Amino acid sequence: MTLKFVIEALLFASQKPLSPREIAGVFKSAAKEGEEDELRKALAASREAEILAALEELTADYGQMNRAFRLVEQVNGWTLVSHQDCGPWVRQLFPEAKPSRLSGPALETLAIIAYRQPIMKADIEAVRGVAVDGVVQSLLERALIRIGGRAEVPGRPLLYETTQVFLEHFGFRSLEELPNAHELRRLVLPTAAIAPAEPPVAAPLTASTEEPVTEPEIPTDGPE
Amino acid sequence: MTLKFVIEALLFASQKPLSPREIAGVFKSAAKEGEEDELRKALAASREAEILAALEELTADYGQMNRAFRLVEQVNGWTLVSHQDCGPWVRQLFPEAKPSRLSGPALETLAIIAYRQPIMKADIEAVRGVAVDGVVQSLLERALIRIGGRAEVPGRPLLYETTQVFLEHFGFRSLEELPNAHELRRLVLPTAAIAPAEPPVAAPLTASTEEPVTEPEIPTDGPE
Amino acid sequence: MDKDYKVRLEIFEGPLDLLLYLIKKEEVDIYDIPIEKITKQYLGYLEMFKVLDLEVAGEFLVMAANLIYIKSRSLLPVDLQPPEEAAEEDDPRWELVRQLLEYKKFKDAAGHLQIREATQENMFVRVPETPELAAPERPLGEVSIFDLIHAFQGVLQRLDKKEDLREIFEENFSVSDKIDLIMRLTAAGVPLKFTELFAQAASRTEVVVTFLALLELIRLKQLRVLQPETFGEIELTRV
Repeated sequence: MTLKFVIEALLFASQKPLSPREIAGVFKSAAKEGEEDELRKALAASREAEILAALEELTADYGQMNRAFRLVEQVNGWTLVSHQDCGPWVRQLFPEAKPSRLSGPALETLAIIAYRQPIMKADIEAVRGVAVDGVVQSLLERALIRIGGRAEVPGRPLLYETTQVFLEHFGFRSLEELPNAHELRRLVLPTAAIAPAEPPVAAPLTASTEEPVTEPEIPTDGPE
Repeated sequence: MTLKFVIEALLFASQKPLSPREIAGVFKSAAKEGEEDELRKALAASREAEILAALEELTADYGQMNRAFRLVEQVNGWTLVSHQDCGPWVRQLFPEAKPSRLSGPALETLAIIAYRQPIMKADIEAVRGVAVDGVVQSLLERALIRIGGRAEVPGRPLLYETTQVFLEHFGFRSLEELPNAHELRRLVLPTAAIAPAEPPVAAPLTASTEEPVTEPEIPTDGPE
Repeated sequence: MDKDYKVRLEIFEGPLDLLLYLIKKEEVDIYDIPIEKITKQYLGYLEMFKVLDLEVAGEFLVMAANLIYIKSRSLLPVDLQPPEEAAEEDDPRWELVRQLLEYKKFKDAAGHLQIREATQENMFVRVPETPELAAPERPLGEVSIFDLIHAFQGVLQRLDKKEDLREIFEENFSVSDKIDLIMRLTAAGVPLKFTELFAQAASRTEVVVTFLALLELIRLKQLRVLQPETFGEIELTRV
């Protein structure tokens, strides 16, 4: 029985992602339980780097075997997931999970926060052109975003940023994994008028659309 | 993508054992969701026998691959389990779950009930040669056995039978899987002195999944 | 051993268990038990339990009496033994042998159960977390904001090659102009390819403004964005 074999069993039975550190902890406590056992002693001596190497080997194994599951590293550890192509069927096992789909406006708002965090509500509204109170509230409730501080502008409005739940929800390990994170963060977007930055690139949205687009005005109050 | 591939993903993601019938149900509801999809339609046409064959193929696959997990059929469906050799380590993930092994007397009593159910206490005692009140009580408390009715003999004593928890505890799919079931069920048992010429007829409180064991028994004197 | 403490006898599960143990230890034939020898040993064990101050269940004493009875009967001359119908059952040991055999079978069955229990105890059923299926789910073929941004970024990158990263602020594009343009381009009901929309854009600024116009039209539900194939070309159509 090898390190890799035991790690596979652990990943298999675990109800949450496992980090190399947690796996090392498992080896240590199993060795404490059976001190005379050679294999337990040997595994307890595994370094985290070795465990990580075994995890990477397993990831490669599953890829090659063309099986309906994958080993992926998430923000809080490694976990086995079913293949994304099987989503339409796997989803049927969790009928209660269906209503938790994010709405279009929520997704848009989340995208803006993700790329421009920390960001105040007025700036989100400047980009989206509509009030976002309801959407921000629902994102907060889902713990996809959180309050990350206050902006150093008049009124000291709250700043929003994404959370670990956000990363897990989309399967990112870090914000660096956001598509084109680097480029998009530098993109000049419209900001609320109070921002002392460069003039916004986009001209006011005064087009012939039915819905009036509220242009952000001079010092808006941050969320209370 | 094949039937086997999708079934593997389902087993992988499911939080409970899956029967071929449930898998067929998943295929049907996925097809309802996306009616134009050819693959969904094709899978929805799978018969339960085909699904069962795929499950058996997967079981064989995992055995051959020498991996740290197995596919097993339990009383309520098919489920993935970690390899038994890895138990000492996997157990560390569940520190609150202490192994609850049955005592010798409990195992003996349970074996007698399992093979001869429904059975009254006096008949268990006739085989074991000792009183079993305490043991029967603790088996009832652990839900490994239950009261299945009353024997149609003077005093109408309670009859005991095993439960689904019993099957799960020992990993049996059904009572047919008990070792030497055929031979042991037909044993002529020493029975308690009160037993009439006829074997006790179960008056089930709940529907028994097993046929009552019927074989002629010669009334014999049990040890007093 | 502490005198005040009575140890419940757990070594043998009952008198039958002790008898089986003795038969095995003495390597005697269970069908032809040397009753005198086994009885002597059995009583010896009971004596030992007493010396050790172990609590002995009543059943052990009942069996002792039974053994002594069988022994006394087998010692009688044949013509003094009580008559029995079947010759086979003449042997006073028969009932005991039958009982031992039955008990042994269930004791063995209990042993099988114990092995199974130990195996089961080491196998852990996979109970995964509820998978995160909810988020990326969207109607077939429609794309998310991330896909859009991704596509947008592709346009910017292509532009960067031509344009040398200059930002031309004095250019006179407004989002409303671009909204008008997109509405005109999609008026015929023909899908407009995402790359085509940006093909004429001359500067980075124009691309940004065009993109913001696009977002606004999607938000106002004037446009539908479709991606017929995964990673394929994104198309825009009028709602």
